[in-house]
Amino acid sequence: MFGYTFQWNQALARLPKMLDGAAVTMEVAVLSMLIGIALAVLLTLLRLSGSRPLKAIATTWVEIARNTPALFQIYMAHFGVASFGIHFSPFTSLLIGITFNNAGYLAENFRGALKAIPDTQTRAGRSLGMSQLQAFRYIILPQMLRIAFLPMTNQMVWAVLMTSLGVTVGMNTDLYGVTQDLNALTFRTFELFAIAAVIFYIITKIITLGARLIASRLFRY
Amino acid sequence: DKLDDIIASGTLRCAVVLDFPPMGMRDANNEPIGFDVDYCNDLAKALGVKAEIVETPFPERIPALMSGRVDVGVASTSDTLERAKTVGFSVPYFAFEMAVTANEKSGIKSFDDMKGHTVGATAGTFEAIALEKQVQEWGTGEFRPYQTQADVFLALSQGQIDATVSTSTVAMANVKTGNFPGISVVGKAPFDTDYVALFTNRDEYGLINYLNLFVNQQVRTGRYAELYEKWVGGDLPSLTVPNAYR
Amino acid sequence: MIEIQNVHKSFGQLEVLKGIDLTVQKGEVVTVIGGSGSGKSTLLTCINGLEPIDKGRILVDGTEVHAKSTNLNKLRQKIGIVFQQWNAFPHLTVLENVTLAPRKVLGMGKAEAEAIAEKQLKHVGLGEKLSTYPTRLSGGQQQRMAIARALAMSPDYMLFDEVTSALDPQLVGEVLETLKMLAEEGMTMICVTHEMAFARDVSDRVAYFHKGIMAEIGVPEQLFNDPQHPETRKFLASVR
Amino acid sequence: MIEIQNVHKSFGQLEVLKGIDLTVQKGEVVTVIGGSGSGKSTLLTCINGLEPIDKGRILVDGTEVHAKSTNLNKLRQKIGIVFQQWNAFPHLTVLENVTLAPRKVLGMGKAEAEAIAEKQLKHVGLGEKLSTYPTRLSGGQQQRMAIARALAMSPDYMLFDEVTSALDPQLVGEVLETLKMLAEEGMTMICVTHEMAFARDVSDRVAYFHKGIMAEIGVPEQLFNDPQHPETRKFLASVR
Amino acid sequence: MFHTALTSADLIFLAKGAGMTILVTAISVFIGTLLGIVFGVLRGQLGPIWFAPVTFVLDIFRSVPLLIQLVLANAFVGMVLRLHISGLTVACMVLSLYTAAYCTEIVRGGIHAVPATTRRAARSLGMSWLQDMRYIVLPLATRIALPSWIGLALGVMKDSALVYVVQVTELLKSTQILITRLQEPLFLLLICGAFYFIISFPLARFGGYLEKRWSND
Ligand SMILES: Nc1ncnc2c1ncn2[C@@H]1O[C@H](COP(=O)(O)OP(=O)(O)OP(=O)(O)O)[C@@H](O)[C@H]1O
Ligand SMILES: Nc1ncnc2c1ncn2[C@@H]1O[C@H](COP(=O)(O)OP(=O)(O)OP(=O)(O)O)[C@@H](O)[C@H]1O
Ligand SMILES: [Mg+2]
Ligand SMILES: [Mg+2]
Repeated sequence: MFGYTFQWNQALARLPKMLDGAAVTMEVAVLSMLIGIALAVLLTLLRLSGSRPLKAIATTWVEIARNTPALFQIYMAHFGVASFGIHFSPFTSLLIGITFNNAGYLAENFRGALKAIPDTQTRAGRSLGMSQLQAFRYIILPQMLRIAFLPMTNQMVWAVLMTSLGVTVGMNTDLYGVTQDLNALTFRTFELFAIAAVIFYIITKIITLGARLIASRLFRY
Repeated sequence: DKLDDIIASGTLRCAVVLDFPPMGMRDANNEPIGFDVDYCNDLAKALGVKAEIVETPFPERIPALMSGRVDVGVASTSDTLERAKTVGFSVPYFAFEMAVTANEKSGIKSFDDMKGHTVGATAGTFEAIALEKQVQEWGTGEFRPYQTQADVFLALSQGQIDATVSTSTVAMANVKTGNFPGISVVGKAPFDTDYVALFTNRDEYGLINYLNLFVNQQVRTGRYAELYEKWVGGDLPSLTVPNAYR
Repeated sequence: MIEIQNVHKSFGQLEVLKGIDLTVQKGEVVTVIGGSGSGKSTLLTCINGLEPIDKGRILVDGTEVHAKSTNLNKLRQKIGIVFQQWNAFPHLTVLENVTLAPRKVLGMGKAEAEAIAEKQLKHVGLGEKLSTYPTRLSGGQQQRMAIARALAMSPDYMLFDEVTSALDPQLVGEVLETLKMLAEEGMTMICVTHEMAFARDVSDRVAYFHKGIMAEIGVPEQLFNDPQHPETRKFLASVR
Repeated sequence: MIEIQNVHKSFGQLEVLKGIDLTVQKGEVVTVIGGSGSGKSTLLTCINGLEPIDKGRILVDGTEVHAKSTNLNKLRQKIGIVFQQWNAFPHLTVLENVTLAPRKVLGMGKAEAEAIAEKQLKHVGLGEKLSTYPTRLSGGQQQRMAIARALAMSPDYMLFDEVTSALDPQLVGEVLETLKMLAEEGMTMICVTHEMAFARDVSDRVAYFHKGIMAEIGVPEQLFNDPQHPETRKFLASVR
Repeated sequence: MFHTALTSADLIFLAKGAGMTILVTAISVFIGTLLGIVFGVLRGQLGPIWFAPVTFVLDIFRSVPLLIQLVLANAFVGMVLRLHISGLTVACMVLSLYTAAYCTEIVRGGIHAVPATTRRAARSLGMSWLQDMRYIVLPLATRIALPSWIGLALGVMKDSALVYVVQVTELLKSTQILITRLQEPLFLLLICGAFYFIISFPLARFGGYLEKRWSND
């Protein structure tokens, strides 16, 4: 039917290597999410703070993250900042790029979620003697994370997909990087990338299903 | 067969990589020039047809051939056995020596000095594959493949990597541009010579046969030496392997 | 003792409190009535320092609430407040709602906090609902939970701001019963309310607010049966 | 004339209409009363073909509504319907709400459609609100607009489905007045309602629905004063 | 402030790259939106079960890195189908479907948000399905969907930075080429980032403004 002979076994023989790559991909994605969430909470706090310069820093971060390509952010983290003599390994550059992106998008989600929480909640906490920070930590934050849970799941999926951009900064241990290396060896472009696509698809499905499971466990109210 | 088709159509379409000086590049007027370009023109002349240069980046070479966008690849393609499962190679028409280029700050003076350093090369090339293997053998240091030759030299001049292995021709050409301050070619890499071959579809025996004879004729008539002198210069690498048929 | 002395408070152009003077003795129950926007809620939020004031001062057991040196978080531990809108923390169970502040603010251990919480929840009639989430509770139950939550901090004073206004009529009774019980136990309370019968029954004194001024204050019999101020008369006529 | 003959209708397992027979003459006003879920709304949506039926047939001026060959869009032009929920088109002004169908469905010119629309809007007392957006209207005004919108198609029949149920009590009157006016002008109407006084005043006949069956039908005096069916008696007792 | 070797010819080169970015985005968003509307409406008509196969296929476009989609499409078209198709075409095809995958959800959500009772009212005035769609659903759904759609279009613009893998020289690739020649990575990257930002930021703000305005009334 096609003028091309598929050689799936050739490509499938490399599956173990690709799965190793998938593990690295997950490692980057999970790390970037964990750090990203922490930073996003921090950015949210900065944006809530009365201080103008702090607000400006947070807003700038969020807007740059949301309004420039992720590829640009990652490329910048490697080749851009190197102009200041700061060198990051490909892994670190990729992690920084994705984390920067995650934090920006998540901070925006958190802001939307905060709007949905009435400020009487903080008042109620404060009048029980809690400090501003305690009220945020114990009352606002958990509710915010719940409202933002679905967007967070989507961001996690994007984080996984974004790891594929690591090749532009010399990353070759993640799933995409491994696949590209194998392709250079064998020229079985279609088969190899098709397998990579399937692995990515499965990963994202596991994430969305897992998130649903976690949500049903975590949010019983 | 394809050979007939080419002669009948009156044009030979060659896949050439144009960001790989001096094998393929563009002059000030954006016209393709380089060793591979001349080689394609010679081939067309031998066939009695017109040459058409199709710019094809490294990863695009095989898809371009498969989709029939080109007839022959004259694209500095290493003739590995893996790849030969997919395309048909002629006998080698060129051979690269591998050279080490280092950032002067790194203090690397030879191939062996690279041990323990962060090194890089263009993803998917012969030298990248060999260098990555070497780094693994050394067991220390780090290997980074970048997407383009340009990124490799950018990373090298920024000091993100300390050294790279590339074909000596490319290394010379890049250092000569002056675009990358602080780097210099420091020696040869003891890798196998990288023989590169013309390629076409695997089952086009007639054409492959013709290509083999053409390469042979280029050497016999001295045209190979002439082109080498024009684009590269220096000692003419031998295209034959002692005690081997091909 | 809560001493409110010549308190003025504006929101932007709008002067909401125009010099309020009021002293509430230990064990006393004072109800505050008055038209919408007369500044009743604002006064309560000033007493526990949620809002700054512009002039005058408020002393709680001799500590000036709005002095710079006052540790407000500490002060608020002895002033419980319950608002009109139910402010249950929706992500916590009823028990967790009540133990949160004792644990995080007072640094109580889990077991101790839960013992206190259970006691207070039983007190307000929610002993069966410990592990329910507030969204499953009726409005009246949520308000009673909010009261238990405030009581769990063992406050010396309780402020109630129209705690029954947002409730369906059939739920009002259960909450008022709870307040009555507290009053009978001797808690010092300031209750803003629209429930005149409750005010008459429970209060030691009733204050009538009108446009930022405390127009009149007196024992219930006097204020309800023989109001002095013409605005008080108008108001009482309108709510009957 | 609307002829409903042995109409059956189920949603999945649930049989909602279990053989309804009813003929409404030109100029007649029939009100339908009955408990929640008895199938009143369903019957109306079957009459103008918004819902398919399982058995029986419905004829409007001799045209079978659920026949394959029937052009429903055409048929619906002569049957106006107004629902319980206000169904204003929020992106259009009051005038545009009313002119939309005449222009797009009947192909009327703008001027002509607006003339008709203004007439109908004045008729229902919204002559002043032509360029207002519906979100600015009260619920009662929105319902009257919906009536004008249906009337602008010059329907021969009007179906009303509890048009006052979602309204605040003080707005009910103005809408019922409008219906009364229509009835007096001789419009053929089927009104589903919970307003017994209205049903008694305006209807030629009143039908009582019970669990998908038309348990009883008769002139208002008879049905309200001397109900035959035990369920009717129960129902009337409950709503009084 | 900066001393740069950037020439006006280089600026034109960058502008061309930017033009390519905008071209690819415009084509893909246009086709993708049309497809998204068709799919979104179809999904509403057919119901989730009958539409499941399409949902599955569209979901793939949201679950696989765009880079892989591009490489695969290119390999498939070139090596398997052996069609002579330019990289630009492949890029637009992939990005269109990518857009369609997200747009379908947006359209579905928009239509879903139009109350069934409002549509019923339209139909009972004698409007046909098409008239209902045209005069009632379209304007109402647009209000709901437009802010997300703007976000999607901007997302596609940013993601179009990846089409370099199929040999389309768009803005970021042009920047990389210039970096090779001029060796001023930071400066050039800043120009490139500023370009994306200048297009994206105001539009994103506008989307946010619309969302706020329309959610109020
Ligand atoms: N945070 C605020 N910012 C601006 N104005 C406010 C604020 N809080 C209250 N106000 C205004 O202050 C005035 C008094 O409000 P307050 O809530 O104290 O009245 P109230 O007596 O409690 O009325 P109600 O019986 O309606 O609760 C009102 O006009 C109100 O609009
Ligand atoms: N689209 C539908 N799908 C499934 N069930 C429906 C649907 N519409 C109505 N029903 C069910 O059919 C039954 C009759 O509904 P209908 O709306 O006709 O009752 P009704 O007499 O109008 O009641 P009410 O006075 O509450 O409006 C109810 O049990 C309802 O749940
Ligand atoms: Mg108040
Ligand atoms: Mg009904």
